Amino acid sequence: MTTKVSLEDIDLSFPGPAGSDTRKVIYENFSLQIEEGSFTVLLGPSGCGKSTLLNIINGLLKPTRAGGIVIDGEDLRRKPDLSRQMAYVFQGPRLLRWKTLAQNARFGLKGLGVQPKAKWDELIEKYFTAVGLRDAMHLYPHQVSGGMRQRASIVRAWVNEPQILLMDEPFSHLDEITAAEMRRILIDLWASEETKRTIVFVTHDISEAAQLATDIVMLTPAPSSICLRRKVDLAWPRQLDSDEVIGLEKELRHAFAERAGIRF
Amino acid sequence: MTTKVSLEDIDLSFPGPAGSDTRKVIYENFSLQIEEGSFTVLLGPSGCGKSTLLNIINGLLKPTRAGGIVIDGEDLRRKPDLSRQMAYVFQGPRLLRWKTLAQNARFGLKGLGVQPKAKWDELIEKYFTAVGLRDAMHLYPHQVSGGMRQRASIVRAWVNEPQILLMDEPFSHLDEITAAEMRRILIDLWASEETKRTIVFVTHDISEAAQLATDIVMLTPAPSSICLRRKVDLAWPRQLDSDEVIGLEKELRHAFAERAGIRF
Amino acid sequence: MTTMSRSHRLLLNAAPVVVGIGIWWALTTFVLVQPRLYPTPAAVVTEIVRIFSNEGPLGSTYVHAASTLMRLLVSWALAFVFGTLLGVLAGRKRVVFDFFANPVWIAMAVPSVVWVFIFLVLFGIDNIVPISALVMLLSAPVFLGTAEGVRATPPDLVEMCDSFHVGRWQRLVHFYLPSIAPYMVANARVSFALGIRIVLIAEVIGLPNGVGILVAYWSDTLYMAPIVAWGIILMAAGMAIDHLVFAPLQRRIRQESAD
Amino acid sequence: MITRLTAYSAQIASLVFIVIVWAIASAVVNMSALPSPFAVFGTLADLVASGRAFEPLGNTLGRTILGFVLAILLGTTYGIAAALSRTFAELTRWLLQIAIFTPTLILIFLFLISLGRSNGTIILLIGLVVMPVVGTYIRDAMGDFDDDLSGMARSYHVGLWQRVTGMYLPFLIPPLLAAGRIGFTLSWKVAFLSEIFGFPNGIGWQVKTSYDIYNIQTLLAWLMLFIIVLLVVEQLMRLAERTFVKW
Amino acid sequence: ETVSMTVEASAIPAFVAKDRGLFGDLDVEVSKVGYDQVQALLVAGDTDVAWISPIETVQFVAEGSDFRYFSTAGAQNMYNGIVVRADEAGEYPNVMSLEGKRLGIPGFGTGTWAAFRAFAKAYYGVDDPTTVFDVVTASSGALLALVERGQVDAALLFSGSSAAARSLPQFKTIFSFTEAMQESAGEPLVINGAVATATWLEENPETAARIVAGLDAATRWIQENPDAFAEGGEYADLARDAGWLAGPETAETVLTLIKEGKWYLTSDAYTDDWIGAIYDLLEKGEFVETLPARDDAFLAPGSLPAAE
Ligand SMILES: Nc1ncnc2c1ncn2[C@@H]1O[C@H](COP(=O)(O)OP(=O)(O)OP(=O)(O)O)[C@@H](O)[C@H]1O
Ligand SMILES: Nc1ncnc2c1ncn2[C@@H]1O[C@H](COP(=O)(O)OP(=O)(O)OP(=O)(O)O)[C@@H](O)[C@H]1O
Ligand SMILES: [Mg+2]
Ligand SMILES: [Mg+2]
Repeated sequence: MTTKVSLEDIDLSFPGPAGSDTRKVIYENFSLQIEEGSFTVLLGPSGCGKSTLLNIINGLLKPTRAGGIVIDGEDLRRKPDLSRQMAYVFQGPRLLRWKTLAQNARFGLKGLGVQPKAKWDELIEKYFTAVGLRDAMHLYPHQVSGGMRQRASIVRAWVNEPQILLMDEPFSHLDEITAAEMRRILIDLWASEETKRTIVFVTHDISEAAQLATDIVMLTPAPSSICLRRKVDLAWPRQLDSDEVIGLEKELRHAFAERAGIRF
Repeated sequence: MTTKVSLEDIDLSFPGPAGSDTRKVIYENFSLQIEEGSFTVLLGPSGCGKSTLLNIINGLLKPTRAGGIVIDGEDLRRKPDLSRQMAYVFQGPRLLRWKTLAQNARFGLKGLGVQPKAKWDELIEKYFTAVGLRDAMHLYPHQVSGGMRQRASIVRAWVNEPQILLMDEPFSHLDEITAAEMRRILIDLWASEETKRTIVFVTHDISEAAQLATDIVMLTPAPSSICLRRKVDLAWPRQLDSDEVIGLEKELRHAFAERAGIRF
Repeated sequence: MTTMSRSHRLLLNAAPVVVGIGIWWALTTFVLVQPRLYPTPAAVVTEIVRIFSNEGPLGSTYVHAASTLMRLLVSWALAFVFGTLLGVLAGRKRVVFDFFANPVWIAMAVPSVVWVFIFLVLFGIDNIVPISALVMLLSAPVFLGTAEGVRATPPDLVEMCDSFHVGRWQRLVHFYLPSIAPYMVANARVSFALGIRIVLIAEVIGLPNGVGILVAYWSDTLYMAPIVAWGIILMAAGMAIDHLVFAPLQRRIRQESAD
Repeated sequence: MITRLTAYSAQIASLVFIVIVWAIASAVVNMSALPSPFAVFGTLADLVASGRAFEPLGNTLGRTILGFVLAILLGTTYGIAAALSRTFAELTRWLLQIAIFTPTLILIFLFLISLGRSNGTIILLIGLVVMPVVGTYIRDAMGDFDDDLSGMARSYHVGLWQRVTGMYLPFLIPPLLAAGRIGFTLSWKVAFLSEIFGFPNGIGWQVKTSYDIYNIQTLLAWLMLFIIVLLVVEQLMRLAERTFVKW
Repeated sequence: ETVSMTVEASAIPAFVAKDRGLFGDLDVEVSKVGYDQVQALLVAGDTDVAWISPIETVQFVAEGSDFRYFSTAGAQNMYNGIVVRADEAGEYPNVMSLEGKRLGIPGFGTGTWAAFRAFAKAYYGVDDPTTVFDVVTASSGALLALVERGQVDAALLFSGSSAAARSLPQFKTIFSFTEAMQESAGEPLVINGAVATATWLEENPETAARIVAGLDAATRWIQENPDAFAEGGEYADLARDAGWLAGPETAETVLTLIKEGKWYLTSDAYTDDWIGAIYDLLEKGEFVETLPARDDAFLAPGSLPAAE
């Protein structure tokens, strides 16, 4: 198995509250390898640095001190174009309010520029239909519900059918049925024959993690380190009430409470 | 049991896509009674009108056509001050970016004006500590994670210890442990001896519904109607893996898929 | 964004200005040799020195400068208060905006000279003339900017305020003002600059004192050097105030509202 | 539709109010310094009916519009460039400040004398005077641009052209409309002032000659012509706002 | 080649000469600008012939310019002067009766004020008018309003506004430059006239002569056809720009003066006596510290070749 994304000795801290001189350390000497073709799920308590990690992989946040981000064996800082093969679903929808949902997706397509222009309309239609927004794709963001906005922002990433897909709590505002359907499409996309796609997926929902992951990475509260890392070797579609899935959930829940849990 | 909030024959529609003259009907002849002291959970597919319903109850959206919103037996339109006894946790955090988390909570306290001023500091401290944000309460929204912002917006509502608490997917960005803790505090607040509080709670998470509700209301896709309404007679704390809770979840999941389910 | 060293920044700031002065010098020394109309940089500097040593026609230069400054400050402050208050109202209620839209538009578009023409025949020679003309002109952009800012406040936050029954005053002070603070500082900045630019025009037409009278004097006798000198002094004063007062203010507000 | 109607009546109400105040004041004062609105509108009707109104109006309006377009183009380009490139912002910082703070009167004087009295001079002058106002407005509005969205654009490698046309310009439409309003009036004023201070045609010149001979009635008639044109422009701006700002 | 001639709106003979082809085959480009701009353009060398007052020409020459006033052809009589309210005119028989009163002037840098100072010194022995009158400045249009409203007792006016004041019933002119000079020296004083640089005149004497001839012809034509300048006439637009048609009374006054030949002069008035009268005034009025030689400011009458 080759490594697709590799973080090597990352340091990252944020300025503390205004006035104080202290910095809040999020990562110190942090390393993480993500394998090509894996579906890696990041778990961790709220505020531990999951979104921050995706931002680092995407090249949006630069680690404070040296330490490398290596994509396909090359340094991201030296070749920022490497991140063109990534599409990112942010924690908030981040839609342009002056564009319809479909135009927002188009905006991302034009930006990354990995899909041939001739296919854009077809792709947009396909994915909006898939997520159940066919009828709403020509509405403006303020005209649709929170969950619909979230789905539109997912479509913006999916239409690129990217090599690396970064997703930050993408289904958090969706009802179970919609979310289940979305997961099914996501797995299809990931497993599609042509290429080996890599997915890095942040969630706070342990059963979602158990349903999707081939790799699980669990983080501790900041300063963050990896407190659990395991492979999951189950086929799809996974049965929610199968023993393996329930067993995995239990294990994760336990680990989470023990090692990543936060004390109030 | 007395009725606390009563919607009577509500009509509501939104303008369709720009250019077209059609309107999207969300509610037509819709009625709903919410009992005093109940913990009513609203379930329904994404985009069906759950947030819209909370906005109507809070008086933020006016139904298109006549039809009343009655609080404590009095018409909300004639006495808008009735909504002072409500505090609303919105679907997004909606924090003022120029105020710290604590100042944001204070802003809500001042607004509703139901708590004596002398108690403000104490209340703010108490609830921020409860949700695990004691150390972060003097940070600005952009300095904290998505889940922390969400918790701060919950505190802004809770500090008012309101008669009616409206919550729209409040725990959607929280990890399981944090969410479980939040639910525990919420139940405490709801069950506190002094007053009978009424909670209207929107979620898309069926097991969360099963853990919290005394009353469940399930909506169909827009134009919305109630497709399931039942009481839940279980004590707290409910065991996640008790037969009753699992049975309830199964029932809800089934109803949801059957009656509220959406076809892609 | 990469941070630049202070000296590097100053270098970048000053370079084009230095080049500009060089071109000015070359033009007036070699091409347009007519010191009365096209003064050289040196001639202008001499005039600036004379102005600062309180030399000049029509009495004390300092008295003229002081009265101009006073007029500018008074009218700017009045305009800012009026413009902001009406602007907040208008940003919230479309009807208020519609009611004021045309008068504001007129107030702003009619040049200061014309206001002065009209006020002068109505009120006679009085300080109220340039001040009211300036207030007219300066409050209009403040009004529009504020209304714009208020309207740009995110509707979901307005809804939040409604939901929490946030009162009038609190809403103004803690919600509208901070959310339009960047607009307000920008307004203050813009209207002050505008004021500096047009205070002269308001004075040229008719007042017993003020820099405008001096400029009119020099323009009547066709000497450009003192006029350019006054232009540079006013410009420098404007830039200094902008630099020392408004810029730090704007930086602070931006920081506080940073995303 | 109903809201459109109330909007129009509110807009008209203020104008009616002003005219009424004016009529009463002129009746009270009763001197040539304040002619009654009826007399003024009578003169205006004469100007229009005899066709004498159009040449000065055309002169002033033509210069204003050309100068304004120049200023908007320069200002928007500057504003976006300054928001995007730190070096550019620093290079132009002092120049812009100088342009902002130089008294207009002095600029008019210098330009008319050194570049000659041509339409080109005035258009250039308008462009130069109005550009920094539009430019700072746009630059500052760009500073308010949502960081989350910028992050999104970077993540999707959205190119410069795309970012400008797809994100910044639409985001800038409301501030551009506001800047447009301010910029247009400013352009108009510069054209007008140049006419008053030495360019012998256009409405400014007419106003100045009427004033010199103490004919306030004609002065106000020209002014009314000018105001009516402005109100038409304002309505056009509103139309633009309704067409462009849908979100 | 073309001759450029820059004038202000009141120089109607120049426009008429151009329009009626009175300059013959000489190609004259006549452009109209504001009063102040005329001087600036001549100083800047942007025009060949400009329209400037003889008094200011002397001032420029004293300051080192090589300007020459070369003819009174088409020059306008200087009715500029002091105006009071008609109902108080009885109290002010002459300028000195305004002592201690409030006098509005158009600006301390203006030629009108400079001329008034010379007059005050030469005729009334007043060193500094500001010590005798309570002087305030305002633009000319405002001055009339101020007089009407009683905010000033009298106003010193120039060009268009003095013509307006002459004819408006609520005002009365109690002093005008040309009448005062006519009375004491027997010569009129004019607002303006043709001025060029000495160099240009030396190089183009023929051209200058033809310009003078054209302006003379135009002036005579104007005197014979005053109706062309009335409302509806051929040149009503020119008259309107010059402020003659501001009201029926103004038009009446100006057209009458034109008919009587008192509004515009021809080159016949340009004599040694006329120049002498001006020099006399400037000398007694201590107008500038050292007066330039006459020939440096005024082209000697008769020195232009006769135009064919
Ligand atoms: N301002 C608006 N203009 C037009 N349509 C709107 C507007 N606001 C909401 N809608 C429509 O109303 C419907 C209900 O929206 P609402 O936000 O209530 O959904 P919801 O049930 O809360 O969904 P979710 O679970 O995704 O948040 C949606 O289909 C949406 O498109
Ligand atoms: N711009 C910033 N300035 C200061 N601190 C920041 C900033 N951005 C993030 N942080 C801090 O970094 C930590 C990690 O933030 P991050 O958004 O990565 O959390 P997360 O794991 O995604 O949490 P959640 O599940 O709640 O979204 C938080 O404690 C937050 O306070
Ligand atoms: Mg996060
Ligand atoms: Mg919702």
